[in-house]
Amino acid sequence: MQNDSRSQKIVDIIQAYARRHSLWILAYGTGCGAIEIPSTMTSRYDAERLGVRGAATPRQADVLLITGYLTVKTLKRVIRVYEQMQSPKYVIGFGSCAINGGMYWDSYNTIKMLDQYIPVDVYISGCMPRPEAVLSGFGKLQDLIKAGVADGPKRYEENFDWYRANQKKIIKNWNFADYNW
Amino acid sequence: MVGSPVLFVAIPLLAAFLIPLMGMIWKEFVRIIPGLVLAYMLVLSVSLIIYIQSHGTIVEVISGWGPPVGINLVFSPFSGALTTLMTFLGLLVWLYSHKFKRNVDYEPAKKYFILLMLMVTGSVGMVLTGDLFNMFVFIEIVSISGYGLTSFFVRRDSAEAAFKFLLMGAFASSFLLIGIMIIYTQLGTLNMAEIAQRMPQMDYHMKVFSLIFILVAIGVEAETFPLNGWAPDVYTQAPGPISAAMSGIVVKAAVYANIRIIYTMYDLQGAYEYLLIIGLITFIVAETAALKQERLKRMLAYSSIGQMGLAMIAFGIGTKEGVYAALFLMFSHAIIKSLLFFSGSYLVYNKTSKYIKHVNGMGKYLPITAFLFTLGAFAIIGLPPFMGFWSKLALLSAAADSNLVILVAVILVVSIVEAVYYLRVVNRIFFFKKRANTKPEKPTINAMIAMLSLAAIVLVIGFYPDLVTGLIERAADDLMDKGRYIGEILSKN
Amino acid sequence: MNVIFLILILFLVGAIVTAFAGKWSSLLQDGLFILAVTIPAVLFFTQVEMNQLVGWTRGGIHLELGLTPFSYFFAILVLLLGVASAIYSVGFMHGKARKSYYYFNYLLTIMAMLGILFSRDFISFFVFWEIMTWASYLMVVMNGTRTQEIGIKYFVFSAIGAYAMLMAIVLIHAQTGNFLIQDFIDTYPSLAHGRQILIPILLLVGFSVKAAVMPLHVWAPGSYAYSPMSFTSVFSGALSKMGIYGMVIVFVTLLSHLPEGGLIRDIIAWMGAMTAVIATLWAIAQDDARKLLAYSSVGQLGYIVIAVAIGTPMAMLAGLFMAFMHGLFKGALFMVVGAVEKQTGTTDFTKVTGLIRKMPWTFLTALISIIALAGIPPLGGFIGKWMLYESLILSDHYLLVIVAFFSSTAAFLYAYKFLFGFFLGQEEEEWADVKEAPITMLIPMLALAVGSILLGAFPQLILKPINNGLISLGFSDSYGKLWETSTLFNEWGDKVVLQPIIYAIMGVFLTTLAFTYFRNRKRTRYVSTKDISTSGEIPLAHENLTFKENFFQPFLRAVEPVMKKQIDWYYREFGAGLEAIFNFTRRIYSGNGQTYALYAVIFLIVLLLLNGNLFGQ
Amino acid sequence: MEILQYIFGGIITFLLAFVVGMTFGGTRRKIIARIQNRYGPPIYQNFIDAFKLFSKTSAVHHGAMHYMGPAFLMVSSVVSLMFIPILRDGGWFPNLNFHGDLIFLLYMMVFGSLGMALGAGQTGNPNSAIGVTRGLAQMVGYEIPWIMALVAMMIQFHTTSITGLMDVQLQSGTWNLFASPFAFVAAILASLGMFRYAPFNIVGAPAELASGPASENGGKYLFTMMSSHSVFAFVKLTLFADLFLGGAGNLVELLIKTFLLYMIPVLYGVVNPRYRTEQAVRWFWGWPTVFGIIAIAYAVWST
Amino acid sequence: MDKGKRFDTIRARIKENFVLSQDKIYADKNRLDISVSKQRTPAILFFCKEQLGFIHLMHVGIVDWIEDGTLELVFMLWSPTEKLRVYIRTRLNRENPVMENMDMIWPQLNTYEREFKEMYGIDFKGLIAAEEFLLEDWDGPPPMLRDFDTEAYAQEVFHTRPGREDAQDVREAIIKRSQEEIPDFAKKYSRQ
Repeated sequence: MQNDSRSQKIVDIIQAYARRHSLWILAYGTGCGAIEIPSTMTSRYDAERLGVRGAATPRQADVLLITGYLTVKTLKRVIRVYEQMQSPKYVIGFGSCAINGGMYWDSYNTIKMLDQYIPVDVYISGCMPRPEAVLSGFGKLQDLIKAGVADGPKRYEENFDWYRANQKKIIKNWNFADYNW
Repeated sequence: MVGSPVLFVAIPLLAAFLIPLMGMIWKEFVRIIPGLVLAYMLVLSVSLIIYIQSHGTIVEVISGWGPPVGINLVFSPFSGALTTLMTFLGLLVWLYSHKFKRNVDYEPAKKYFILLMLMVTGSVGMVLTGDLFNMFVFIEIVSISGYGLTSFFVRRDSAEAAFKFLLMGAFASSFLLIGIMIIYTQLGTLNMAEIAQRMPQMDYHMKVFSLIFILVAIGVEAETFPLNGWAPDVYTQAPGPISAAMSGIVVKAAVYANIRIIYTMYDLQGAYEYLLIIGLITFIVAETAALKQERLKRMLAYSSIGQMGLAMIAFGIGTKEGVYAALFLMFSHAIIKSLLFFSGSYLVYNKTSKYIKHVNGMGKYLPITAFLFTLGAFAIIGLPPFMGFWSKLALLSAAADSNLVILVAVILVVSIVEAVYYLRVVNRIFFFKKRANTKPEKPTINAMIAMLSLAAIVLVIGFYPDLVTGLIERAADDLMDKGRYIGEILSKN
Repeated sequence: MNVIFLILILFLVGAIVTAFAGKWSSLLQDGLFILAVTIPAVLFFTQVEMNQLVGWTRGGIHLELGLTPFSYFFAILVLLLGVASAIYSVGFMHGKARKSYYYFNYLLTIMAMLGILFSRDFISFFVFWEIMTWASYLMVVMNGTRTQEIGIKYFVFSAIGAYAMLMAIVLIHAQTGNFLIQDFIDTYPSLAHGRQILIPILLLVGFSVKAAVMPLHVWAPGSYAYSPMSFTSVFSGALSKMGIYGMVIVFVTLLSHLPEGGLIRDIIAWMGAMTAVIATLWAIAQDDARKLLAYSSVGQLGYIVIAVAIGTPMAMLAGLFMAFMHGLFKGALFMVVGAVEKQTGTTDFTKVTGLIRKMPWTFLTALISIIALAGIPPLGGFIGKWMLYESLILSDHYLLVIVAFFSSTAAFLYAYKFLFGFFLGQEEEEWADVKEAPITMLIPMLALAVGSILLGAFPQLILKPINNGLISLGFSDSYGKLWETSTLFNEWGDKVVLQPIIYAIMGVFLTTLAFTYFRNRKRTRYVSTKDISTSGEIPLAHENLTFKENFFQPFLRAVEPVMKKQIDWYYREFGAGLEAIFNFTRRIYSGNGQTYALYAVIFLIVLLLLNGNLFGQ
Repeated sequence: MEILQYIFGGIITFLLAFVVGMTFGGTRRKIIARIQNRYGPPIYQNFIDAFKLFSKTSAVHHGAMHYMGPAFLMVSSVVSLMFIPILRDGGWFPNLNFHGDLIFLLYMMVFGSLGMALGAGQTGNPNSAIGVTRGLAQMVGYEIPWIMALVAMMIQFHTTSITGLMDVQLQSGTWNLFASPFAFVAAILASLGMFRYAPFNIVGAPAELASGPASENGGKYLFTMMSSHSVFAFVKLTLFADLFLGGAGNLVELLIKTFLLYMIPVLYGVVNPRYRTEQAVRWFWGWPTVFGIIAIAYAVWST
Repeated sequence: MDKGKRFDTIRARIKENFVLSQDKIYADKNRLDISVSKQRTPAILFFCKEQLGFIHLMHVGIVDWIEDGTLELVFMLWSPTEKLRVYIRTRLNRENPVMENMDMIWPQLNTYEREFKEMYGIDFKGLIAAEEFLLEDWDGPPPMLRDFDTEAYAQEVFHTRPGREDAQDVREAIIKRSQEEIPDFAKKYSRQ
């Protein structure tokens, strides 16, 4: 393929279409939100008709679904998983715990704002959000992809130092390797 | 003629008497004289062998009484070959024990060499004599010197072994005497040639009885199956070189006597089958018994018995090929087993118990000795290209030619057992860790020369068997030709 | 002096000189060692004339040496592996104990193998056979581990084989009066029927031991595993083929005259098939590379035995071609194990992992050889397998096809285990500073691997010598027929079409795909093997995530009933029983003088009682 | 010119195989969805997924074998495809079939799996290795009935070539499905394992092994794997159609036959849970093998 | 046998073996409560397990008696043969909570001890813990002690999202609707 701008444009359109209609999710089921995923995926709401489908490992996934609160301990894992995912990749924060800590607002080991640590594209509010809300969240993500503003990896890359500083602020023993971002 | 066969008996006997006398002059004479005597005997026998090739068998009449009345000594290709072998081994035993006995006091050394000389005298005499009663006398000489040498290390076990030997020897003597008595009463002669000539006249039952008594008697010395109980003990307890001499010299002489009696004196076909069966049983029992032995020299003793069993099988086949194989087996066994006894003695040198486990790891400390033992083991298993292979091949070939397929199979199967116990020792020598309480002892230079010369023979004959096959073939011809033997002796009249 | 003698004597002298040269200089010793292998090899390929007989006499026995086209083919294998492994040995034995011992036995083994191939009479055949046996025995026990068990087992089985052969030889001598092979072959059709059956069976037993056919194979796994790897590549690659060599001669020259020949062939073929299956299953269960390859060797020899036992023209070609291929790839694989052992000190799969980036060339050798072993197109292994199946189907041995195919499929399991075990998987801290094997070890390995590829593209390079050899044995010209029956080797001039086509397609697609990936090369970055999906868990540097233990547990569970008892077990019980009996015979010698005296008296009495029957009238 | 035609034909064949394989995959997803009372993704969903995977912008690799693993898989599919007769009379779809190509195909099919397995191995992911061992075990399992079926046909029709078997069917006028029904049953039962759909999806086993060998492969690797699996499915289906259903005279016939054949593993899988590995292996050594033996006996009897 | 009698026997047996002068023993319907000093705890636990058949460690509770300046550990044992419970209480100094490691008596005690160590800062002498148990990367004070101010800690460490302007306090809204007083204990948490 040449670097022809017109053909590139067509390719871009197809790419965007493919990306938003094939969202393979990696559900990081930390809290009570994990229970909403099955009902979203199965017969009643059937997210697969939108191209949403479970992925087994971070390498294959497009969307990281954080379904609930994250403790310091789990945040470590989430960061690792996020960094293992391959661009383009999206993050959906799921439920009020991911947004502002929710009922764990004063907990000594639950993070309050997910987007301080990894770039979040869509938050789905609710405690917990029902499958309808989840589906609408996916719809929102598709819109964002179409608009070209779901550029998490780019933000992460650009503000990497800031993200890393935030992460390191609460993860005191940064004992896993930096995977040459 | 360079010398007389009489010298073979006279000189060592004289030396035996001279050793203590000369020892009074200079102690070293005790150690030197036997060597000189044996060397002379070796030269003599070789030259006689060369002589008889052109001039035929020498029959030496003693003190003018011609056969069948007097005693005669026969140096035929058969007995000559054995004599050469024996004197050669005797020389090597002397060479080996010359320094071996250096750390032994003068008195024991004196006794040792006197008895060794007597042993050689008796063995050579057994082979050379043409008179049955004379043979009895020589057997007694050998036995008595054997008792003495067995108990050379004055220990409880040695004494016990010597006593067993004595016990069996006594039985053997009396049986032999009975056998000779029967023959003498029936035929009125003790000359072997004349006995052979007159044998057809003898009453069948008397013939069989006499043969049985003689076979059982000589069977004791020749280590045939139920009569060889003394052998393992004696071999274990006697000094290493004496074990070699026992298996290389004494037993060979006894087998010779056995064969001479069956082949020449008697005309019973069943005797061959007897040899075959008893040889086979001896072989199987000895080899299988050797497998589970815990002492090295005892194991070698059983192996020795087994090899003698093989030789008897070969004689029992009764064809010329069989005799050839048997003689080849005896020759190679004498050489190889001496090598094994010589080197094995050093591998378990300073342990009175001589357990097999004491050879562990000796390959690192005594590389040459260990190598020579390995060579001997490989040779006696019958691995080509060593000497043992050719003799075993001759045996199997002879058996197969006589259509004894089962015999071939049995011999081969039992040979596997033999291979197993030898290789177990070899593995121990080279690949096990040395036990903490064993101290390797370096062989003296004499012993080394003795072992190396044996090893050289094993290798050279292995690569070039033609060196001895001609000689053995002539000896076999000689044994098979009964009429000529009788004729040659009786013509000396 | 004839050049055949010269070659053998050069080996012998070389062995002795090399063994003693170590006293002065290690380097000199290495040099002499390589010279001692290469000079005779060069002499062999340049000076030895085909079908020329040299006779001489030993111990009153007429002996003959000479080279036939059939043994020429095996000699190629022996010398190829011999030289390659010799060069490898220099690197492998560097700094190891018992170097002189090793060189001595190595040269003797090669000499003995060549001697076997030169032998035109049974005695020199047997002599060289036994030299080969004890020299290789000394190699098996060289490491000093489990000598009493492995070494003795090897020797006992070799002795069973050798003595069976010796028995056959003396029986032959009884029939023909001499030991010449050709004379026997000529007189064979006129022998009594019993002998006609007995002699080939005894010979086959002898050869089956070296070819590790089923009930006689139990020595092989241990012996292959415990001898030094550099020697095992010859041991498994070439030495075991001596059994095949003998078998083929027996099949072609003797059994073809026998009415029951077909039955015996079928039995042997089935024994080979069982060997292939059982050995493959056991290979899968191994956790030690040496043992895995050892069992694999037994299994592969099983195929070869199937092929040569079937004995149709194509099967014979297939068997011998597979024999050659097996020499190449198994030789290389044992060298790989040796290299890994040299660099890491262990051959245990559960310990060593992730060497691919440390030892890339070794891995490449292993990869190519494993592909050849598994019989995956387009390497040479496939051609052998293809010919085997084709010939089995054409000769209506359908069940054998299934059995052979099953074990060939099961071979993928251990093939993968081998590659995965050493080279793939997590890269561990423990092996972080492992270096690539020295160049002297790499070159022979890679040369053998290249040989596998070469024979994949141009199988006729070796099929023609095989065919010439078979013709010289009195076999029909099967090479020409191959073109008629099959288009796999569709001939364009003298080229093989199919294989290049496959190579071409594979090449094109691999390049395309590689290009596609490399276009985005800057976005494709290397990450360590710790950076894997572990459900978020973060493996620490010392944690080993590699899956190694019970590698094929589910499969082994499925085949558990077959593998409950090894044949080994029966032999062990049998051996234990024998030893118990022998212990009893030992008790006969009670050590008690009275008993012995009693024996003497009883013996006398028995003889006297028996006298009439004993000596006959 | 002939060569050019071959190359062009090869490309066409590849595209056909790709499209058909992908569409069949999408159909399968749809069917499964409908059986589960879902609406399901569109039939072309697989194309979208594939394109998305292809357009992933970043990729990592764990080393050369990981990098090449999916490529090996692709090469294996393509080479196998080249040796499969697509239509009876060839036409636009040339093939390189030859005498004895069945055996060749059997081995060629393994090549890719083994290459992929090596790639999976180098990732160091324990799940990958476990998946590989399971896959290999299962392969040994289904290979027995499969070989029995093939051998039965070889006995019956005395040929080891695919075109040969097709010619036999053309001449006799009956499909091998009827001429050797037991072989067909055995082969179809074996094909359940070959397609690795439930209950034999023990290799990928999403909930246990995190997709097994593929677990470290994303983006383009996964794209390559996916497309070669699709091509491979087409290869297998066409092979079955050729062997048992008399091949196809034209494309429509081919599509119908392959689709029907494809439905067997799909529908069997939908209603079954997953076996354990040894259960799967033993399953193949149960009834399928019995059918294989019957097939051989029938073949021997009928010739 | 009557339950009370069985308690008496157990109590008697414990008393036989342990001098419980400063410890008090009392029994209610179902359980025997024993308070012992921390030095004697391992011995009495072992005794109960080996001699009295209380082989099952049901649970280990901990109470932070901030007023007394002590931490109380409650070992709850169960005897499957007697069908009785024994509670063994021991108190540690809150300022310097040190105790012997006891996981050789019940291996599962190891888990409790690791948790107490992280959450309450109790130092079990000789406890071998492979790694951090619940609180990874924690360098603050033991968070379960009552004087640990979790809200302040959270404010300090985590980024908090500012609330919405129209956000209401849930309790206040409820109170406003139901016309009830806020209970005293809850006042602290109300946004005044």
